[in-house]
Amino acid sequence: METCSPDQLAQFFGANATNATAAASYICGRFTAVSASLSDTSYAVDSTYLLFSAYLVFSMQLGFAMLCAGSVRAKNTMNIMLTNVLDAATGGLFYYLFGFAFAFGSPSNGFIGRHFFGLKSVPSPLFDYSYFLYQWAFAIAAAGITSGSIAERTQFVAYLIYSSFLTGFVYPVVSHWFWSSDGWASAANTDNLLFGSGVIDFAGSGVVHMVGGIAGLYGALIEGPRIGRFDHGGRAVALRGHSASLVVLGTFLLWFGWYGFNPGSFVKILAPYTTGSYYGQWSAVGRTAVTTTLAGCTAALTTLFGKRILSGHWNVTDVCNGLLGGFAAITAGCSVVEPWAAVICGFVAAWVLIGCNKLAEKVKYDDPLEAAQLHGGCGAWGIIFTALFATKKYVEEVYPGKPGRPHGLFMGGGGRLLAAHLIQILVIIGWVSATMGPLFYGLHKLKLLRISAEDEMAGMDLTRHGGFAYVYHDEDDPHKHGVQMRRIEPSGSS
Amino acid sequence: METCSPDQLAQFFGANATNATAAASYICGRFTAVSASLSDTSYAVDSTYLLFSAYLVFSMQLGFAMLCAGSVRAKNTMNIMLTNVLDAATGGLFYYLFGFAFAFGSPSNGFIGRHFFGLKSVPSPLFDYSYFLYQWAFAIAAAGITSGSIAERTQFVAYLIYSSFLTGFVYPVVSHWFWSSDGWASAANTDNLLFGSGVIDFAGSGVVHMVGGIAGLYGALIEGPRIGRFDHGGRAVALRGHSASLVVLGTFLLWFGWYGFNPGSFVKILAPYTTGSYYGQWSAVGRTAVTTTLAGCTAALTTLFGKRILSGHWNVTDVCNGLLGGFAAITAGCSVVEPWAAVICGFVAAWVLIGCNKLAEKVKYDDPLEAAQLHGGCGAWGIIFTALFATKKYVEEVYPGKPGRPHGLFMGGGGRLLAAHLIQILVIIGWVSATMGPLFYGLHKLKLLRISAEDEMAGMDLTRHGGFAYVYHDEDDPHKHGVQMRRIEPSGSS
Amino acid sequence: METCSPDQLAQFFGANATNATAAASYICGRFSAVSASLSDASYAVDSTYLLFSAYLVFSMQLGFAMLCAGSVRAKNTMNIMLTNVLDAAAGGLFYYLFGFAFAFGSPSNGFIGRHFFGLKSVPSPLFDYSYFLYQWAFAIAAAGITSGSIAERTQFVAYLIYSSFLTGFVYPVVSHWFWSSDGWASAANTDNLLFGSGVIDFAGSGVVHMVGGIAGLYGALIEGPRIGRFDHGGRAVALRGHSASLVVLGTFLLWFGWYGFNPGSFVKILAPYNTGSYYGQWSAVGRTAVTTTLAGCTAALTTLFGKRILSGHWNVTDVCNGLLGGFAAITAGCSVVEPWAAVICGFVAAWVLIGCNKLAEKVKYDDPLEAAQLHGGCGAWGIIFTALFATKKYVEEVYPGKPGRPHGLFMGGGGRLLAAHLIQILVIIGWVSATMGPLFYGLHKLKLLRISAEDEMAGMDLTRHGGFAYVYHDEDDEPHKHGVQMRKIEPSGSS
Repeated sequence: METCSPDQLAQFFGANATNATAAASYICGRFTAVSASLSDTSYAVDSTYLLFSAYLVFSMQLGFAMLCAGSVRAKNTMNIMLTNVLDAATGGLFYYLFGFAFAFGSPSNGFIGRHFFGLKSVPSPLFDYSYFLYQWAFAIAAAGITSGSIAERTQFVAYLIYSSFLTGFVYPVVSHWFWSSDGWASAANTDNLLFGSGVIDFAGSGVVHMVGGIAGLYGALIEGPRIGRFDHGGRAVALRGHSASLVVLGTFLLWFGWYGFNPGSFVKILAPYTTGSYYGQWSAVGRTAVTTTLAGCTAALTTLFGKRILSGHWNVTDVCNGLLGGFAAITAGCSVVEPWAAVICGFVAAWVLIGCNKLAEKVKYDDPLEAAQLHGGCGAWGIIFTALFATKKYVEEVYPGKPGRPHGLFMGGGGRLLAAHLIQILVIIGWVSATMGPLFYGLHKLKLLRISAEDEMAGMDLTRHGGFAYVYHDEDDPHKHGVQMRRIEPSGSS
Repeated sequence: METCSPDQLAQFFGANATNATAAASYICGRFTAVSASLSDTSYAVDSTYLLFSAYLVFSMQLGFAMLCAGSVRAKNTMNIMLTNVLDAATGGLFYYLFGFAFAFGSPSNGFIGRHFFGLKSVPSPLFDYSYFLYQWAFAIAAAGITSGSIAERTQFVAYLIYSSFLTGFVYPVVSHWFWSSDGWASAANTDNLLFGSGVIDFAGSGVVHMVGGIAGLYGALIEGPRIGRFDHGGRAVALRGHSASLVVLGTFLLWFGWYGFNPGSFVKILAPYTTGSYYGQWSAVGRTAVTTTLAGCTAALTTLFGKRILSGHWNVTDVCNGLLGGFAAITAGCSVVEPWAAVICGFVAAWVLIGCNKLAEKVKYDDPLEAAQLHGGCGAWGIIFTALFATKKYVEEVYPGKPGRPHGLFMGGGGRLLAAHLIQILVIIGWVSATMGPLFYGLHKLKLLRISAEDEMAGMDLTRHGGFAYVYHDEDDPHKHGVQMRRIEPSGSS
Repeated sequence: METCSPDQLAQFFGANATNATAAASYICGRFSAVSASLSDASYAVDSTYLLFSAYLVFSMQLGFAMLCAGSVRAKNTMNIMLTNVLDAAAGGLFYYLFGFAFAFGSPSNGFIGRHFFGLKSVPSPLFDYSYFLYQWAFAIAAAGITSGSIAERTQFVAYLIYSSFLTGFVYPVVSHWFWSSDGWASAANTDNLLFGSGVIDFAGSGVVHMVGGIAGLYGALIEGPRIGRFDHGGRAVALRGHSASLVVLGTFLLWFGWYGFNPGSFVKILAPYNTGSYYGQWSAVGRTAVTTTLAGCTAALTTLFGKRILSGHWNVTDVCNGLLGGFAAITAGCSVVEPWAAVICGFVAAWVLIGCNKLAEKVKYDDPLEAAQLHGGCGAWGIIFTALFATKKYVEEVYPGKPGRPHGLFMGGGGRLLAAHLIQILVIIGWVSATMGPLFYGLHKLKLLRISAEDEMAGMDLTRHGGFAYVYHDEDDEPHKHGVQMRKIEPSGSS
């Protein structure tokens, strides 16, 4: 808001006014006070928006925990849930100590940040605590993805090591490249844009989902499939998760949290595009929530009918995975595409996931949660999708300060955005391969990666985590309940 | 906010000021800038409020899924959860394509809307994306209610058909009548109010809950009770749900989501009643949350003691249903009644539900989730309750622009509101009967509605959805766990 | 915001302006309109913030329900979940009728409030409905804590009585002491601060967690351990909960809700520390969320490795309890300590919890959810921690209007805050002992407290609550049927 200048106003009043200067400075004093409270208000509004978005993103960790728990066999439930709790816990410490610094420690070079270790000199005019919290919730999501791929057969120590490494170093560096204003491929790095465009990975189809998925891919590849996943004939045998209820619970919680993940990535909601108009960033935020919803819904329906034709079942766990695939795909472009494009995004994502799963089975790749296929495959599709369907208007609104920047190929925006996004896919694959690959391989060589066959058969809960996760009947006569229940039934909840 | 007029101000300064016009326009320029940023702020605040309310309402879908899953037998869990996931997914697409247009496509006639198909020309000064998202979350809630009534015995295809029809046409039309500014019975249709009053169904006891409940009623009536629900002697046999934990989880999630459902229906929170005062719409929003809470709490306690006397048990699932009945009842009047009235509302709602259940048993009506009784019965009571207890002050604050409009009968507001509300109940019953009744009957005739007796005995999960929802023990020796557990117990979590 | 005075402005314009008064009043009229809308905006923003925080705190009740359900044996699941639902329901009515009045009914004496019964004359300039909702969510949390300690062996009637009493009277009085501006030990009672400092229990390590924990302690002590918890040799036998998934679900939901519990306790987010700057209460709110997170994370990791060494297992339920212990501890000081201090807080909290559990086992105290150890023990540590690490800057920002007030001992703030906090611990223990102790003892004497041994063996769900919570297999088909069919259809399953 333009500031009020006493001198200028005094001139207007001129000499005739008894005390023009005083009048002018008096009036302008009021105006300064007003704009100060307006700035206070906008800080409060944006912080409220960002904090509650961060809480939603955090709830995705609960979603991952339930999804993973339901998708593994009962004998490994404690193990997988512990890993999910620790993703959040270790993530919190490591991201606080240096993860955030590596990711957003500008001013810095294009490769890695170097300020704000341990939140030193935060809050600053650039970053407030709420921003750290929001980014932390993103970081642990990436680790949560990976833990799914290597579930049911990985030593707990190995898990602790890769998780800290991923959250504390691998992921932060990637997010620095694409999200920090200094990042070499960031769309915010306006004075030096990659291909004059930069990468538009708005909420992290690549930065979060591909990173997590590919990390999982290496882990799962190196330790190999679970015992019994492929029979002697090499035919795939489904090792069904132990609770579809937990899978659905987890999926819905992830859906819920995604409303913090995608629309929340605007960070600010009080940002007019043309001040005083009904249309501003608040509308873009709402549009992002809508595109997210539509992509997921379409992917779910496509999977439903697709799998019905292929497998003959109406399968709820597949529908849940399809839904999540749609979300993972729309994440990159959610803010810069039209709602109708989101429908296309979801439709293709569903088939990408189905294809990846077929491929995984063919190459005998075992991923208990389909995490690599889902987050890796659909994430990659999402990056390409954005480069094809990003609209000019939205790109310039969401990434301002550089009119006429490239947008989606199919929208007549030329191929430079697509080029940048292909580069993104390549460098993410390269970087994760160069860091997580050797890590998992080293752990493998050191016999720290995979558990023993006996442990795997017995289940890690019994051998490592102090017991089975469920005790539905006391040790004494298991039939007792059944009997008593039948007796009291008529007076039950009717 | 009154705008600043340079001419007028210039006159005040008069000729003596060196440049009165310049001074005046300068000052007014500042003021215009200020009111512009104030309008930006209010858009941002209201959008934040509406979006997060929409997220809460969405979380009710998770609540429905868990509530339904826990209330059916284990062998049908996958089926019911799939329907809940698809309520959200199909609902998303259909409501995007035409549902929202039918409901809010004004300017239009009083019966059905006709703009904004596929969100065309949204955002407009009237509707932003966030409003669509919020209304979508409402639409899928209605479908979620119905799926409970026809659980455990309905063909999946039949479910897909009615769900799309309900979310895409039946529900939107009803919401147009009572919520769109063009609706023939809407309280916002100020120049042509039904009985000079219009229907005050603030958050949808009728529009959402009765519609969903009555649709379920027809479905359940036409396909008849589950096998074994009534024995040869005609005595009711409780077919207990398989997991009370899921029921409680779902209930609490619905409670959580209801804070988006009822207070969120204000759509705007930054709306002063007298500007500059501490009392404004933000207080009304808080009051709505309080009335909602009190109604539910009272209903829960009433049910607790009521069922204790009737059945001799302290039954948690009944308490949960009673709680939800209280919420369904207060939904219509939550914003226009005093907190003490909410207590009355909840108390009666609990008895209404108990009565409806007794009646349902007498007429051998089987509703696995008591959805028709709960949402239909308590919803209808809520509509009447509003017509009795709506206070003058609150009605005029929440529905402004028409002072002296009728309010609650017991509050001295005359009977016209009651008359309008009785009309509402009748037309909703009529409309749903005229649309969903024939649909279900047609499906029934086409043998598409009910599954075969064999499928029903075996459970739909095994026959249609690829397997049982739970696998707590591997195929090999089931006693293993028990034994090993006992062995390691002493070192367990103590 | 300073108001605009027409007279003053008119003088400035002076006689020459054709109509100085009109001009001045015109301009000032615009300004008052502006500040009016600014005040509207701030009410709306703060209400939005407070309401959604209240919703988050409410979700902790769901967290408690799932945590309790998972931590008890399957045969008592319905019972414990019912108690959790009723904590919220009964709490809602009693807190509406008089709980809120006792807690915040100022003007009043320092001991108990006396206005706003049944929300009479709310909203007032001081309190809006959203504030009541937020405080209600806190009140039911306290009751939720207690129900964990006495789980699996308490009569339902006894539960109903103590729950109403705790939510309606015991807890509100304590919250009045430390949170109401009239409270004798409140940090907001600026003209009469205890030791010139008052107690800084920002979000209630003492007011909520210690109260709930100690109430549970008395209940559990008086009715004694569950049958089989300690064998004939007196060795402790773990009575494992029936579902670790529910435990983890509950823990994460509590974590989620704690973001409403701690940062939400600011009540207002639109409060500049110096207007126009990027640093204001919104930053403090964010910092509070960060300290909360770090304390919990550190406690979880400490517990993980600590228990690994002690018990040889990587135990998820213990990690969950450690995590919650860290949260309970940071709750008091979350808004006035640096993030690095939160790490210390969490680290110590984990060991406090482990120690309390060892002690509980030694004295044969049985608490199915470790509620007394966790909320009582870690809560007490949190109170002391705050008195040691509260920083001057943050204390003066969060509790304004009294510069130079005492802060953390280790931060050079002197011992007066610590003294006040030790007083707090003592009075809370005293008050809860004086109220809940006799109540539980009376119920015990009246044979209303503990269920019969038969009921306890059979499980309360079957004897009192209409049946077992889970039915995974129908009565008709033998349990192997599923397994068989499953194996048959597996290849086409979700692959």
